[in-house]
Amino acid sequence: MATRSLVQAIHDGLAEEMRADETVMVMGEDVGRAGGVFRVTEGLQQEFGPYRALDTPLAESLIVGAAIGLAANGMKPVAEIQFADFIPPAFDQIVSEAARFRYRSNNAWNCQITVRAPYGHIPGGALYHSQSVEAWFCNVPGLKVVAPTYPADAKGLLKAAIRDPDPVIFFEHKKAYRLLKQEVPENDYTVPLRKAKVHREGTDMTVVSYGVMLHLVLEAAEKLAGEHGIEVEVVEPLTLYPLDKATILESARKTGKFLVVSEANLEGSVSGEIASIVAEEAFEWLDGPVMRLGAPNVPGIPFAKPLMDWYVPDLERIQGKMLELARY
Amino acid sequence: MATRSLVQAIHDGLAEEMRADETVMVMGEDVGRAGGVFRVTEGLQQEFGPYRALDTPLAESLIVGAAIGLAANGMKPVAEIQFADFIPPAFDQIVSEAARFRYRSNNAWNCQITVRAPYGHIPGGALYHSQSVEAWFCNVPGLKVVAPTYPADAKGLLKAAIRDPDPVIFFEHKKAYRLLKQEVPENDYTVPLRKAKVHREGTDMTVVSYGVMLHLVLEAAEKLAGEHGIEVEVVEPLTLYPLDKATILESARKTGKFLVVSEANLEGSVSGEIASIVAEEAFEWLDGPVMRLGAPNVPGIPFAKPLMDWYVPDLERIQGKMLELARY
Amino acid sequence: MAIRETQRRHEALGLDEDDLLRMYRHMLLARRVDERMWILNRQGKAAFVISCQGQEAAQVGAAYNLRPGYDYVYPYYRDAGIVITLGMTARDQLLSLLARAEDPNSGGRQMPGHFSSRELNIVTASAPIGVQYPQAVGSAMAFKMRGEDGVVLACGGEASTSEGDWHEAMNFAGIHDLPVIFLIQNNVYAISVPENLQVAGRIVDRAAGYGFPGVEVDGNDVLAVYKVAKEAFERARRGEGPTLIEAKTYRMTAHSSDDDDRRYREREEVEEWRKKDPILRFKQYLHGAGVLDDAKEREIEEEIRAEVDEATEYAENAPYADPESAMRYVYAEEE
Amino acid sequence: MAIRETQRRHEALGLDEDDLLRMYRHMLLARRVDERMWILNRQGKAAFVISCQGQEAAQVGAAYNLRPGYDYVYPYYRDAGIVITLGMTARDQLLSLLARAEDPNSGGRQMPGHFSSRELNIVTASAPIGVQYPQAVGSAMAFKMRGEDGVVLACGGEASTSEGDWHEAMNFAGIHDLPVIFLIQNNVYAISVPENLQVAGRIVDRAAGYGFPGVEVDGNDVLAVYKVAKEAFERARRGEGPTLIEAKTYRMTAHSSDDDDRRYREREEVEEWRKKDPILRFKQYLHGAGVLDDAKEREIEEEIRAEVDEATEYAENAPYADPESAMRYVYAEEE
Ligand SMILES: Cc1ncc(C[n+]2csc(CCOP(=O)(O)OP(=O)(O)O)c2C)c(N)n1
Ligand SMILES: Cc1ncc(C[n+]2csc(CCOP(=O)(O)OP(=O)(O)O)c2C)c(N)n1
Ligand SMILES: [Mg+2]
Ligand SMILES: [Mg+2]
Repeated sequence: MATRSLVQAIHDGLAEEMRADETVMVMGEDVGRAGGVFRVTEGLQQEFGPYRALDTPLAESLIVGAAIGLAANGMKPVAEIQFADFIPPAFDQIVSEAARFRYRSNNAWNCQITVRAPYGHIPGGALYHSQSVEAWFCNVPGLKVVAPTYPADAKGLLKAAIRDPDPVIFFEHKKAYRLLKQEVPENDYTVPLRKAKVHREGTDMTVVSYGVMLHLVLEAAEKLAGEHGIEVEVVEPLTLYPLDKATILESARKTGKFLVVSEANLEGSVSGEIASIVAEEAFEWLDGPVMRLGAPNVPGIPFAKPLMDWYVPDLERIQGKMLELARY
Repeated sequence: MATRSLVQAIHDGLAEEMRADETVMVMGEDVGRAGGVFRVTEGLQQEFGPYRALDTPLAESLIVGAAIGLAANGMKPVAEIQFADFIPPAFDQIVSEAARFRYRSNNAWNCQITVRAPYGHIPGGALYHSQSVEAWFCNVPGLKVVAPTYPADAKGLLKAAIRDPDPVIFFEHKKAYRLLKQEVPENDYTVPLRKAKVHREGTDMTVVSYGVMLHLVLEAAEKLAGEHGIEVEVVEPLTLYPLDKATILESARKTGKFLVVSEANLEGSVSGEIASIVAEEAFEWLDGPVMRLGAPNVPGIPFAKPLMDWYVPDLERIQGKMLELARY
Repeated sequence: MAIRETQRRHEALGLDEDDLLRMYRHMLLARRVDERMWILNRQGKAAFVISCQGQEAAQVGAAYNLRPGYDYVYPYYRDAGIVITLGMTARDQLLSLLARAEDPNSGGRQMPGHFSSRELNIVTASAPIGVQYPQAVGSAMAFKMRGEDGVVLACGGEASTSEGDWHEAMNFAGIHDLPVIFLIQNNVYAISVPENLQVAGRIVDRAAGYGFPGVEVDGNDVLAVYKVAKEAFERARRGEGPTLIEAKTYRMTAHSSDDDDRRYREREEVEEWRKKDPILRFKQYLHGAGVLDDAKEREIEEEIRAEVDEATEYAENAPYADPESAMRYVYAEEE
Repeated sequence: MAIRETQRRHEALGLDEDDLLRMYRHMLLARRVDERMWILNRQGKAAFVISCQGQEAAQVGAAYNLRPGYDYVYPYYRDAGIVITLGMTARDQLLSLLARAEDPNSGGRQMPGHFSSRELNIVTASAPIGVQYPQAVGSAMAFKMRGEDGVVLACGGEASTSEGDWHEAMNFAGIHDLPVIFLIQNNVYAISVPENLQVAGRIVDRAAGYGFPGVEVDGNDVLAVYKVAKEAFERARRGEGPTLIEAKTYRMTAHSSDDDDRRYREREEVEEWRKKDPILRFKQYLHGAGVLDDAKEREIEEEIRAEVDEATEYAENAPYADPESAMRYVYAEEE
């Protein structure tokens, strides 16, 4: 075991996969010589050369499109989009192409690519370096959308993603990159795709969350236990699409109270899908409304710090919402 | 009053707005000389010339981007995306740009454009001429997403969209284009954005639907009334984003049973948002689970007719689901 | 005299009579299948037709340089001539037209013209225009990384060059001297939009801006296309990088069976181009070169008609996929 | 002799001494504001800095041709020199840097460098690279449709030409002979990625492929830039269509305050380019031309320093917007 931050764990996962399989490569803007703007790919070009750690032109559609073509011809590319905010130019290649290679060719072709994208709010990030854009991809069959929070999960999921024969969109929360360190196994392991994780068992309510909000939810859960004797079960989807309905429903049916917390602007976010699954399939078990907490429906997180702080749900608001549901 | 199909009503709405305001223009692939592949813009180039009915190159990002720039310099462009399936190349211009002009400039700039896109299944349409892609835009503050079904609503909403100072994405169901005719007012009128419509009053359950599915839902509602004495309230959102929560909630609270039907692949569709609003804010009134009916989670509607027919919810399945909920 | 000159033309290209007849057959088969598809459409049996008619020379001339199953190909929806040259059959085309389970492209899931063959390295195609180009340069990069001499052929109409994807791919190809050939079939129209509203300047001139050669060629002259493509393939195999080929041609049919081209182009123009029909032209060459005579011509026509008849019958009788099979292959299935 | 020659240079361009001093002031103000921003960043007062240093000549030389509030401008994030030439002040820059409510660009919502002014026709800018180009040609089309002689200036770094949007806009501009000028400031790097991995061939050569002129210019020579831009503006105003200008220059700072350029470029290279500093160069010209002497130079420095000091103090004391104001202006508000 080694103690690793999220950014280190992802780096290690990449490096290990590249060592183990010479068809694995990374590509994107600044990922080569400079080692990535977040330093996720640091050292990879030195170790694997300028092609397997490829500095691409500033062209996201090309990055994903070329990754698809590389995969069609025997490679396993991990394409980096420098910020999730800049994934829209690659949207067509992801949703119309990568997601459909297998289906449209009736299983003859597949598309083994991983697209990594740092997302989420970060001080100074503002409208175009802070977004949580995962919902765009969570209505696109053929894709898997992964958003881990903890280093060990992230490494195992990244390895699973790279080895998965279908395309995986891999969201990494920028603010979580260096937020904490964790023991991360050094032996080869994967964490399964399409499986949610119960971080904390509880009987009084279920809270589903991911990213930096998950950290706050877990903190709030401890507080609620200590201060109010309320035991909260905390579930992290890990794969946001397709959702692991079984785990979510099992928890909802057990606790009877259900809340989803994410930092995405609320209307149309993944929280809606999670909530509606519960509303439909755990209805008989519900002791209160299915609640959601998210960011306001504005086009982006403002640059000015007071505005950003106001925009993103904080511990107090999360705890308040949990109490509201507990007391319902 | 004149009897008009959906495609005619939209044509008329465009022509009238262009006559009334010389800054209104249409642009897109084949919209000029040929009058559009669905003939929505027929005759407009003859009447308004090659610029106000502009045949653009095959470049959707350009189409929307240029529309934004035209709007920034005094025009009111209505950009056509030939099929909603081909909107992804314009995704960045829509979600990162048009949606944010006002917000990011602190109200100094606005972006008065309308983006029209024919969507939905149609025989022979297959994977790339049949999609219901509205959910992609229903998590993007700054946009309004409109999807009318009936000719008179469509004309009034299109006029409202063109006159609205902010960007509106206007989805038109291809199969509804010529499905029926309706009396459409000839005087100038608008239908308000952001307001849902109750098509049919009922006390036993609420069904929310839009597009061709709405036609089937209304048919099923009549059958249920006749055959089972079940009175279904049918609500059409008209604006899919931001949703008219008040109308939806009022109906849900009145009937206590709630179903959403759309032809989009279910997971991550707009149905989730609608259902979760009800699950959260009408919980106390609910007499049964919040149900959803949609298309299966596969990457597109197959070309072979038997597969297409199987894919899209039909009258029988819709009626079955409604009965299931009624009997709950 | 005329004969000797034309002979010199194909001989100079290293093509023998068998080659010429094979090319002719490919072109003719593509044409006859296409004509049959329109008939089936008019009969209400086929929901959608999109044609290669008029572009067979550009397609076969270029594709004749491919090594099937080794080089990679990204055809566009009119490229029946390319996939037939690679080995697809009339039956394959008809199965696809009628959306039967056995359709090798997609099992009836996709519209006709969305070609795919894992064995032939025909990468599964789709409808969004231009998406193939970044993919094509990616596949070319893989060849380069492995030090193989594979070449990627990336195809599209003139309007496909208007999409950003085309440019991004051209740039990447130029930066890394990738073994890729961009074959643009400029058939003057994009549905209704004429070239002058589609393309600023000349497509062929764009290559220079990316630092590699661009060649314009008469797309209705199969040998001319073969020649420039051959040079491009050799260049690519030598590791010298990409080539852009602009084949000037004409779409002889409406855009598709859903289109009515009388709305936007004059009949006279279409008739003018009919005279330049690439099959007619190649036939004249073959007659002139003594490779074809009337008897042989009829014989080939007969063979092809039989092939198309058989294919039609087979396809009409072939079953659709099970409706529930629409759920399959969204993701890899567990073994 | 030296004096006469240099005089001839600006005189030939129709610039008088006032023009020269104005240009010099704009360049110097842009530089001094930029330097101040880095200091505030190091002091922990400013979250993010993105610099114009090294590119002031390209910016001011081009922008000096604009008619503020009439022509349209799509600047990119380094274009402090352009917006200052148009009339933005040091105070505006500092308010933006410190994200205060009064920031004219966005009220503190956007990062610094995302310029916007309704009055000056500076169209609200954003972070995604390349999106401005299709918008710019749209604005140019509006001028053309109304028969006005307005010109649109569309700006970006060399890497912005790699995005599809750039190409789509170039093509549209060429098709319709639009009054738009593409000003590409080629500063050799895109964050860490050097030009040779970014651009195939030469950017300037691309214009020919779209049927309009491309001009390369020494981007560190303000008069040279002014000259080619002047010709481009005149061309556009005469209705003769677009021009592409590639200004060769260098990014003298790291990409931004978040970047450490020692990871990817040699100090020697940076030092070499420091010697070609466009402000130094213009200063020498002005001394040579007798427009500037040491006293005048110091005077201007003093004035500018005072302006920047005042701006800093003002901005530091200016309030943030109300947090809840983050909810406003998603859509038009009812009056
Ligand atoms: C991204 C996208 N936009 C629009 C369309 C609709 N469409 C299909 S073919 C076509 C014209 C293509 O013209 P061109 O590239 O010249 O090829 P041609 O059909 O003339 O051979 C259009 C607009 C599409 N398929 N994809
Ligand atoms: C679409 C998009 N992708 C990536 C980025 C991140 N990014 C910001 S600036 C930059 C480099 C731009 O280089 P260039 O265009 O040469 O301008 P320069 O900064 O050198 O002036 C990158 C990659 C972005 N802002 N937008
Ligand atoms: Mg064409
Ligand atoms: Mg640069």
